[in-house]
Amino acid sequence: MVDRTHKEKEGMSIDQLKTGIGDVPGHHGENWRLKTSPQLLVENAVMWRDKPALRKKRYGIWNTYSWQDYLDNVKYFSLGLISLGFKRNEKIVIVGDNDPEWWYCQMGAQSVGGVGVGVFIDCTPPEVKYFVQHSAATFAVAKDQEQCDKLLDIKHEILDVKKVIYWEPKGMRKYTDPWLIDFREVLQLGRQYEKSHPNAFEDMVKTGNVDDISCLAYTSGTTGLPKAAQLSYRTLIAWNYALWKYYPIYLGQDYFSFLCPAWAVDQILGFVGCLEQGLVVNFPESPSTVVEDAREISSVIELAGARMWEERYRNLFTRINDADWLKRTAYRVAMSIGRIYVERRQTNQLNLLCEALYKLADQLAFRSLRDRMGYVRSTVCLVAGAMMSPELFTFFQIVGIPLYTYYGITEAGFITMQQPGDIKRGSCGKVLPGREVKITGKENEVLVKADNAMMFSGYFRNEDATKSALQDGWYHTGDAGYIDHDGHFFFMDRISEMMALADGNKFSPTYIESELRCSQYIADAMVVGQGKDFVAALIQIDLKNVGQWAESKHIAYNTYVDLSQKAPVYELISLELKVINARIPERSRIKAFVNLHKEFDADEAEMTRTRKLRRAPLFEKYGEIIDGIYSEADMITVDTEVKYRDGRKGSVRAQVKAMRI
Amino acid sequence: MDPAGIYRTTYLDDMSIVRTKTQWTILISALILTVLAPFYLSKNLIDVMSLSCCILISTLGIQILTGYAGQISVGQAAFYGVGAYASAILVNDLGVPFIFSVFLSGLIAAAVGSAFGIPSLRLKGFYLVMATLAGQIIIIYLVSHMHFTGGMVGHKANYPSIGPLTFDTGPRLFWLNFSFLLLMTLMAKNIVRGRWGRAFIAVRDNDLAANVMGINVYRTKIFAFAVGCFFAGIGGSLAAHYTGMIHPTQFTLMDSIWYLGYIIIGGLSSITGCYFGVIFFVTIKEILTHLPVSAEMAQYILPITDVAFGVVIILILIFDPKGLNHRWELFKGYYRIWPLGYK
Amino acid sequence: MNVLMQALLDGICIGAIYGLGAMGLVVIQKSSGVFNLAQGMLMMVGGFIAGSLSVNMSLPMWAAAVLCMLAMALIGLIINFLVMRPLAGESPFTQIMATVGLMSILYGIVMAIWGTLPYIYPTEIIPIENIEIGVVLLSPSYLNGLIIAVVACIVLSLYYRKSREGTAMRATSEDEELAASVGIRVTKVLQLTWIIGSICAGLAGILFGMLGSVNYMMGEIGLMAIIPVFVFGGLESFVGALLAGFIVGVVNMLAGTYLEVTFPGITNVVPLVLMLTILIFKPYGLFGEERIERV
Amino acid sequence: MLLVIQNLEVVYNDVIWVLKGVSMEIPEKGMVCLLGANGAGKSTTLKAISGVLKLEWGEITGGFIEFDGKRINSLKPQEIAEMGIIQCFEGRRLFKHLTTEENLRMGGYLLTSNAEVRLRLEMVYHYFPRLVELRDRISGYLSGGEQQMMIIGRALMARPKIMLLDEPSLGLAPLMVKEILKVIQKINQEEQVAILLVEQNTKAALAITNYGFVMENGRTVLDGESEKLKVNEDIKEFYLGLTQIGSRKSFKDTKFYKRRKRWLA
Repeated sequence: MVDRTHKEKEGMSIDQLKTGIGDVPGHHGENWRLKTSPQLLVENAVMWRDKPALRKKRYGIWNTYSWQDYLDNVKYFSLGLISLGFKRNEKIVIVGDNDPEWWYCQMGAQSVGGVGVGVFIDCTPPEVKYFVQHSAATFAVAKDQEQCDKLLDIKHEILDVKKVIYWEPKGMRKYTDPWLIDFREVLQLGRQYEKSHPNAFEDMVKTGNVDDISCLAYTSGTTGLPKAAQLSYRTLIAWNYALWKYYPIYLGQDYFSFLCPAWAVDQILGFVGCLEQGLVVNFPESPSTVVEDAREISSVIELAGARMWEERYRNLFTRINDADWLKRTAYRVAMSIGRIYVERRQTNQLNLLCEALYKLADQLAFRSLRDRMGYVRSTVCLVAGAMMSPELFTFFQIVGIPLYTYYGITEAGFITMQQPGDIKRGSCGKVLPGREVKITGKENEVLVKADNAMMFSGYFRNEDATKSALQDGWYHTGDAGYIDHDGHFFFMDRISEMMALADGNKFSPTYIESELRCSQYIADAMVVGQGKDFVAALIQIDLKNVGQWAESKHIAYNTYVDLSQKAPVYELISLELKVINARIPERSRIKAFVNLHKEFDADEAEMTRTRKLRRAPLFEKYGEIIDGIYSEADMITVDTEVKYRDGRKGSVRAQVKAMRI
Repeated sequence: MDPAGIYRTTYLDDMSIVRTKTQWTILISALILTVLAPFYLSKNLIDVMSLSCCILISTLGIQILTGYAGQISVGQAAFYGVGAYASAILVNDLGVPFIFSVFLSGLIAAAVGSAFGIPSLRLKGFYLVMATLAGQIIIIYLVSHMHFTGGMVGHKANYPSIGPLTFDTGPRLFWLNFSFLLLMTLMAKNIVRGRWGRAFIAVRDNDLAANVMGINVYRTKIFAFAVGCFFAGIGGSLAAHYTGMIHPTQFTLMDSIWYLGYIIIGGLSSITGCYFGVIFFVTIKEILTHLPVSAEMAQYILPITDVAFGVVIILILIFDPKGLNHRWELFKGYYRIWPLGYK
Repeated sequence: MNVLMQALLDGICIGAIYGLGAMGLVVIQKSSGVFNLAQGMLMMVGGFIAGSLSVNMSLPMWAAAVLCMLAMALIGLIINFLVMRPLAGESPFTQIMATVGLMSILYGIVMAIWGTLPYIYPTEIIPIENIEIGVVLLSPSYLNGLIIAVVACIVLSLYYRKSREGTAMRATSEDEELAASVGIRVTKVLQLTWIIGSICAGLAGILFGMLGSVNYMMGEIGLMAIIPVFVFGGLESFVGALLAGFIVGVVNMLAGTYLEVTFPGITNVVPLVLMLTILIFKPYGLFGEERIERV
Repeated sequence: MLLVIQNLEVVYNDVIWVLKGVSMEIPEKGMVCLLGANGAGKSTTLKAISGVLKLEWGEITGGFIEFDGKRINSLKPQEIAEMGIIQCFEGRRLFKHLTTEENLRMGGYLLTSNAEVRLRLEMVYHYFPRLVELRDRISGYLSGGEQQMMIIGRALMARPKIMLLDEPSLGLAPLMVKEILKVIQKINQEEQVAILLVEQNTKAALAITNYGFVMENGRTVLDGESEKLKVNEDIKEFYLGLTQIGSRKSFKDTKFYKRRKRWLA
């Protein structure tokens, strides 16, 4: 690992970014190479020939691919694509897990001047059809038999897709459809193509321009159909620069890619960020081993949704609770010291005793906790997406994990970010340089203004949506928030989901829900109350933790439905709600709740792929329950229709209890 | 379970015994501490440590033979004796340089051992134990009645000397024995981790199934006896040159049984188990022999040590049947996942 | 010629005594699958108890023998309760090591209580005079040994073959868990085994003592003597143990009279050499049955 | 209810948490089956009932087992056997070196009078005529089917109120399995003996029993009448191998990825 000292020289200013001065290849902070990803790759392959670029874990061993291998694969794949008839500006849809092949396919397409379109791996065939048709993709890449089956189901509706390329051949021998082609065959085609057209690849890459569109990032579409934001290379580089400016990163450090590249995060960090900085992208063995692999790599930067951090906290908490007396007390003592230390640090009245005590607490529990969770070498961890409850945030601060919240949207990248040293409880930090934030209207909607280097290049094939969002340079985010006196931005909620009680008092359901998810017994929740006289919640209990609690109390239960309707479980949840209510402003406290008899599931369009609740379909699906809560009835019989993964329909009849607090 | 941030990019790297920097530092500092022992420990203690190095080497052998290959042998002391006598004869009578005589006597003991491996092919369980017991008695009888081994009078063995260096003082002998111990432990560790080690374990667990799987059970058992006795031979020859005078009564049946005791108390099928077993017994022996004893109790001292020994063995077997090494693994496991309850 | 006859007859009697000791081993092996290395020491303890009862307290020999058997029963009970029951579920290997511990404890106790001075028994258990058959003289102690050993063998084998408890013992040694599930009190069975085993050891100890004297070396020599008999007998059968005893006894006596003069100390090695050669040809001993092994 | 198990928890050498809340009820003279994949904890449940856990360093750390109203989870195996709970272990465990007759006698170890032993021996030979000429053969050398018959016979010898059968059909030919299960049904009807049948052969088990429980990693996840279980979606998919259209699953179109199981009772 090359250990370069971090030079504090002021990096490239924003306007330089626009005009592209300063193309000297360098590392952190000096100046950034304003090039398309394929061009960066070609350069890196020259500079760092056999240094590691990608790693994929197979059977416990991290197979390393050097920058030269990376270039060869991308080169032969892109030549293969050309020989199959892929043209400039065409779209290629990729659906699969985080594998080197995904990187090769996307970079291969981008070297031809094409655009990568990522799709979540757990999308159902109809959803995949929407993405392929909307992006008018001419090629598709599917990981394995499961994804190929999805594409084969909708083959008749996506006729302009010329070929489907798969890279996991397991089980594919029997598929004789010429429409499918193996990734290795495409490489083979690429090699033959190169024989007939020497250095066609190099010229093609040279023609690339930094303002070309690198990929389409679909918004999570909680309201209406997902829109495709076009992100150019320049935008991605600008966003990267805004992030890396504050943190020392060296050539050869490890980045762990586990979030699906359909999400904008990995497009920024995994592709452009790593190419610029020379970081090594590490891929997990399989989606189920992400936790252990993340721990082995202990990535330099980790950017994950609030939901991911909650889950980490919750399963860590259960494992500490199950520990014996000695470990539990050590943890409690360390936490109490940590809490005082963090409060003192925030109001900077730190004294020596406090420092020494924290050092002790660190040895006692936090150092090994960080090791267990795998944050030994992380320079910065960012939490994004829906709100994260301050309670949880302080926990990670105490344990010493460099976690900062940021506010950003797919269309404008990072807008505000917490800086180490000036952290305010519950805030998303100050506005980053080069961006302006304005709060307008009675729903105090957030407007963002930034020069076009840092903004997306409009929605693809959706001019009017771009116009309605981008009015005279100000982008209407559709989120509600406010900025306090010393410049800290506080995110409240999406406007469309802000609710108002019958007496007009407004409350933000996502904020309450993130507080609810803070309890170890609640996996998820949906807050209701629009136009009603008090706030209520549909609670989804956490099967593992509540199950464990039930076992310790010797409560016999069989299935999820059975456990959720048990009276003692209702008592438990109402206790939890009382604790959480204390942290919520008085008027929007939860007065009644129901334990849902089944889990929210993305398959039934109740959630988006990034686990955000889709309120419209949920309202109409659980209408009876919501009316039941407000109609003073305490037992509601409900018959919800359930869709199995392979499309079969089944229905679940259950008695659901409503309870007042 | 490796600490966070450690990832393996090659299989060799993945198989390494010493896996992290901290483990290297601990290992090296422990070695330095022991090598410097003669400077800060009493002379008597150094002698005890030198001798227990030889015993440890022989215990490694019995661990491979009984712990890994499952062939119970109650004759380890006899093969230890064979090694001792062979080395004494080679050096004193035939003038073979010490360094060759150590390995030669190891090979001789291995040859004798594999001869006793032959009955183990058809015998199982207690019949095998009886065969090795007979072996023990016969070897000791032969040794004490043959003329060239000096019969009941015993045989002299001069101090070991490699080239110009002669190891005659206590510390020098200790360093020689300790370096041999390290060499043999590494050898044992790699035999056990390699192909042969897996064959041994297969034969121990179910030799019928191992046979079906294609392991030549015949050759594996013979090799197990040979390796076990090779280690005993090396240990024996070092002990011979250390004590200077060897006598048939030093290699009795009780010593063989104590070897079994070491690996059972220490922990079966684990190299560190031998260390735990031997160190545990040597410390107990030291404590008991140096007890401040009043005059009239003196004549009772010997019986009391025997009773104490028996009680200690039984207590350990009852409270920790898997041996001290198992207890050590549990301890390590507990603190590796500190403060969590389970991984 | 009559020297040979004398050696043969003496060999048979001494062999019977070895057989009795081996029977103790067979009882314990048959019911708990453990080869009791401390059997020799148990014999020595029995010998010393009988010795101190008959010599110090000058009890008649048969009374001393009965009392000694009671004492041995008690010792067997204690051993089983303190050592063997906690180790019930462990591998036989560990249990054998426990018997090694026992061996060391018993040796220590004997040295502490009785020290090194030997005991010589005043009379025999069954008072009978010498019997001459033709030219051969049979001393009472030899005859005692033969009679008691044969009687013990008959009693034990009948007990094991026919009675309910006997079959239960054989069942327990095969599969403790299964035996428990059928209703057999596994712990009681183990207890009974160690009691019978210890009584046999005690008796054998007394008879051994009669041959010469009861001394602290008897533990080791005793063990060396009964092991070949136990192995020949095939670990499982009492009749086998007795017959094997006769063979070893005879071989010992022959070696003693003819070979001892040329190779000193050969007598206790010859049976072991014999055992080794026998094992190579008949891996389950003369009378043992093949163990059924299913993978 | 003859036998009630409430929220049973079992831990092996105080580390491995095997059962985490098993609840079952078996009526008088009931015929109940217990389904579940390997390692779901079926055999451990039976061993917990018959009290032999202690010999395998297992202990009941939670919940309780009631037989005829009396708590039995802390009794010794012998006392449980006396109450009439007899178990046939998995994998046809028998006293290899004893003859068939001796094995059966061991089954009747608790019977007091010899007359009763002979009486029950006749009954066993009535149910299993095949055993008559095998009386004196060492049981280690019997065939699989004969051994299974002998084991059930041995269980019958002990005047059982309930028999816990652990996979009697293991490794037997289909014909033999039918025969054995038919005899078990006959015993249940004629001798009024309750049967708790642990079985991998789900089709056969559901055919002869009237109530069933399904266990999954240490917990009873589903229970119901055998008819209801036969119809349940997930049972059909995961235990009976029938695809959605109810036909037999053909192995030609198996996917290399697996559908997630969802217990939506």
